[in-house]
Amino acid sequence: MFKSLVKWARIKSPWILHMNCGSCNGCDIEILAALIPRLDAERFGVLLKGTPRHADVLVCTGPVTTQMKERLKRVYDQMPEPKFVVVVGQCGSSGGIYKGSYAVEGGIDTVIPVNAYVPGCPPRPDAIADGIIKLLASIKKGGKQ
Amino acid sequence: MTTPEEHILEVLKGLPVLMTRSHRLFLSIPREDLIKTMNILSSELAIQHLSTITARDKGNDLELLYHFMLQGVVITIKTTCPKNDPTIDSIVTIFPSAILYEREIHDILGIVPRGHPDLRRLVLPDEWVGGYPLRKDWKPPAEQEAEE
Amino acid sequence: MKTPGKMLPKIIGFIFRKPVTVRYPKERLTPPATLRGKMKFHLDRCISCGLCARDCPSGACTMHEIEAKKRPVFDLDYCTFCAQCAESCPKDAIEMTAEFELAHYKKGEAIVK
Amino acid sequence: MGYVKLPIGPQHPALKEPENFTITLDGERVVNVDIRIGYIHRGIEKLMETRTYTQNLYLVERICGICSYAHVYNFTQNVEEILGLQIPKRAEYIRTLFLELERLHSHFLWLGVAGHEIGFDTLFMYTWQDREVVQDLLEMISGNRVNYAMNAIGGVRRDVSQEHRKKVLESMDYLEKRAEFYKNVAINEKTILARAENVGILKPQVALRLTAVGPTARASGISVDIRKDDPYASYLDTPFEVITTDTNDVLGRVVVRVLEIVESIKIIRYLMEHLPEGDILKKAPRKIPEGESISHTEAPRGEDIHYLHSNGTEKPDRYKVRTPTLANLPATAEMLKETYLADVPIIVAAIDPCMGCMDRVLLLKDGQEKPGELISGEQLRRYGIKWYAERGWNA
Amino acid sequence: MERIDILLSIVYLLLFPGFLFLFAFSLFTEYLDRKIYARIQRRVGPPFLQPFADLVKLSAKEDIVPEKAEHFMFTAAPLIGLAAIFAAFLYLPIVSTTGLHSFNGDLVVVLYLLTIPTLAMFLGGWYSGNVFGQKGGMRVASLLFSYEIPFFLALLTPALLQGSWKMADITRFEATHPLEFVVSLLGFFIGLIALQGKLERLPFDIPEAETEIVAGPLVEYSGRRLALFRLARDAEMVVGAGLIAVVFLAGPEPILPLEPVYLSWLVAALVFLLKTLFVIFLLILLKSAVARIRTDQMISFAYQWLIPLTLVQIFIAIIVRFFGGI
Repeated sequence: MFKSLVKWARIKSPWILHMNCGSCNGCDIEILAALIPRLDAERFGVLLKGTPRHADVLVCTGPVTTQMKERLKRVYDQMPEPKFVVVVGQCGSSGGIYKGSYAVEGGIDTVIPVNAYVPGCPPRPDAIADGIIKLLASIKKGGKQ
Repeated sequence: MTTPEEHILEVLKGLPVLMTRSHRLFLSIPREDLIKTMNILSSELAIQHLSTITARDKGNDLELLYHFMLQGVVITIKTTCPKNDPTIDSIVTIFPSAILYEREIHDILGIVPRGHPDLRRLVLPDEWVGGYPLRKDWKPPAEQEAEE
Repeated sequence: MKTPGKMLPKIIGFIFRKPVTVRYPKERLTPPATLRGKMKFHLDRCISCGLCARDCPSGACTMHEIEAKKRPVFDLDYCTFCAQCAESCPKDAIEMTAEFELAHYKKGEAIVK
Repeated sequence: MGYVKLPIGPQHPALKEPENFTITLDGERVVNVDIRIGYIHRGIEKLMETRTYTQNLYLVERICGICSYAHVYNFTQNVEEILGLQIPKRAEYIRTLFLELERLHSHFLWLGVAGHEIGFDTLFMYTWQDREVVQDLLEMISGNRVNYAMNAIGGVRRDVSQEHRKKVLESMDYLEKRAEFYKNVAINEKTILARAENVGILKPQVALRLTAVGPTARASGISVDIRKDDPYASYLDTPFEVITTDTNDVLGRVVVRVLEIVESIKIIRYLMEHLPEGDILKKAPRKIPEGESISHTEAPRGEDIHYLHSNGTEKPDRYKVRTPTLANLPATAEMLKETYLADVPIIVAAIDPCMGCMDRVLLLKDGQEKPGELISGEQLRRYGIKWYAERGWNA
Repeated sequence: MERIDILLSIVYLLLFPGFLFLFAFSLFTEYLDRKIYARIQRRVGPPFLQPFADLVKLSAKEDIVPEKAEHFMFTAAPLIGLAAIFAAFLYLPIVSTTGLHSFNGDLVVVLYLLTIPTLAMFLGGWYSGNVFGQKGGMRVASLLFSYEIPFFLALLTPALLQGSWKMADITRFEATHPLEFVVSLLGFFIGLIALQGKLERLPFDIPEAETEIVAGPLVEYSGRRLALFRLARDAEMVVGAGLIAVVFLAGPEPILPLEPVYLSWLVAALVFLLKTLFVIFLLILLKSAVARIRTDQMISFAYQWLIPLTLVQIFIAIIVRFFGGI
């Protein structure tokens, strides 16, 4: 009983921490645009938090520059379990257009495990909301506890 | 009324100024004359706006382009320094905003501005050892290692 | 006059008015027809010229030999949705659709052939 | 308790992008600022040398997601200048339309961010909701909300239809009303004034000496606007005014941006009413002859200057970008001195920093004009690295 | 008879209007706060059970105590804060004019108990070992006096008018003398503003200004302890608003003599709740249309405006009382 209550709470209250690992800002403003009245992500219980200690879902953008690699890892480690990672945008998924540059690692998943990808450059805010919904659906089905 | 271009051409009379189109002036000088030219720009033309400094690899030489703006006219001062002696006089004392741009070219192309007050490692991560990425003969660190 | 709470009289009424929120996913915004979403590939029109792969800025479009025919394969994890491939294609074999909900769980899941 | 060093960034809610401002505090007062940029250096300039001009169209767009169009515009203008290609008039107008729509969306975005920085979330929600109107227009015409992929070398890729025109004009009426509303709020709301008036002072002489650009400079009474000084696109045809204020503070920067919204709306109306008929695209060769070209535009944040050197192949030989935020940084360091900690976010936000732009080449900027004032920059930096390692906080 | 009394006491303490009720009501006010805030911003806002979900989720999360933190204080701080709030709540006269442990001077006790969460916040931030937490803690401490003084003084007005330090007496007096509210109107608004400062809500959310010092004292808190802090914050809002409702708006009065007696208690509680919600509503409105001010501005605002105005209010109260009262 208690377990299912916790699961329910987890799905109802995904607090997100947004981290830019070298993206062009396009995705970052679109993530914020998912919070504004037009889509209002707070309907799903999403709150944008400033510190990794409070967050459940790490929303990453960008191809991970050499400088951000260590910091991304550290922020991820600071988040309390259970934690989830959503990648927004093509450069975060794979390095995309920056692939081959000397200064990028090429994708968030080269550094930390990723739970969901949202393709697009940048994706529409509804596509980002769709990514969050799909992530929550996977938590509901079981997935990572 | 004289246009800004005419005014500049008037002041810089006698120097090989090239005008590629309206609002674009180019002037090539040897690197020894750099400070002298900068002083002319600063005092006689009262230019304060240094847009940026571009540096590029020409093969054996490194070319520096100082882009200034005066009333919408872009004046570009060109100078070169050889690759085996990549030094140039710093213009920070004349144009304080050059502090950033000189560090940038120092970092990505290894040009040393002499007299720059603060030349810390500034391009790339602090632990970067891979050389100057914007030089043409540069290879990514992984490839460099493979060759060795 | 310069007072705090200047906006309040204008906005207090919003408490009782309907919010402007579109209740995604129940309601949906209608994307414009020009939206560059997931591409659609018409195999029958393709002449295996490879122009799409040459112009792709991010390496999303690569040429593969499938069933004895060279044809492009698009990996959406790389794609910038710039539609340059559609433009480069001399036979209009690539078409952009307005489908944009492409979130997925594993890399390489979103592939258009 | 003596001096405290507070690292703002690289991962910090005030900065939507990773940068690091190490601020030395005496109580609540800022004693010194050390700005460290370059966390999102992606090596774009080098990358551009390995890509063809067609591919670079999209790469250059992704220097920055907010002022992406200004970058593409500069790139295409450079290439066309070397080619000697005169693009059709209609394409020119559509490009100008996009430049102005981008300014609109960027300024609305900025208003919201500024509101957010001073804790005024209601303002943030409102301006961003209005920004959606602009975003809808951009999406309707170009097919994407942020990186429009609108330009091709030789023109634009998508046309503006009659329907689009009508929609744009309708939206402008709405936005004009909203701009008026925000202006009233900005100059009358006491709590905003408390945070914006006489904060982040930048004197005109200092602004000139440190080459501040864009709205930052114009708020210090310097009338500099590339659109007027060196008209590009169709700005020669369009009537508009350069907005300046002489308050030199954050409030002035707010007012300049709000009034620029109004000017942009005027320009867009003019463009839509005088849109010429004709082609939108001219065919351009893939190989660009040898040459060099400089292009600068007035991006929403200020002067954005690009330099292109081509060598007769399909790929550029050297491409250099200098973005407005970089030019504004020395001025920011100046503005931050002797302020309160609470003012740091709004002052930084007031230049509308766009780190994505700035970091395509990596830079390390030390805010100290005179090193060794407190402790030397190098020590400070070492200390910062050690500090991060010890605390394990976000470093 | 005695047994029933004990049973009633237990019910009072644990169920209604004790801990469980306060717990539920605090979560409800948080919901209300976020919902109305959202509606003003033209958004839909969170679903009804959102605060509860947040709480459950946080309780079930991994609980990290940073290495740099002082373990004992870091852990104890949220508990101290929450305990003080719950204790304060018990003294409020809710179901009847008396409250559970009504005595002369209970107003002062409640005021002091309400100070403790602030101190707990300071301690939690200070011992978290994080520079943002310490900065936030410093801000909490340095702002304490700028709102505590006007808050205390403003809440004194009705006590002065009536001449008693007992909340039950004050509410009774107010119920019979409605004019008293007019006399202490200024005090009511000062109390509201000071309460906003106490709760660290806009425009006074300086200690946890997100864009400056991330989350202030709460920066290192996660999981259970964060949940406790959030609950304490919500409960503080309820108790603070309740206190203002009691002191200025006559709390549960007028009490109708209904039969059986618990029916009249229920009505009284309902009246009290409505008054509390009204105060909370005013707090939300205040939050929605202002920007955050600075530390120095807040301190000078408190000393230039709030405190002198409170003194004026007290002066008025004394004069009114001197000339024979209302």
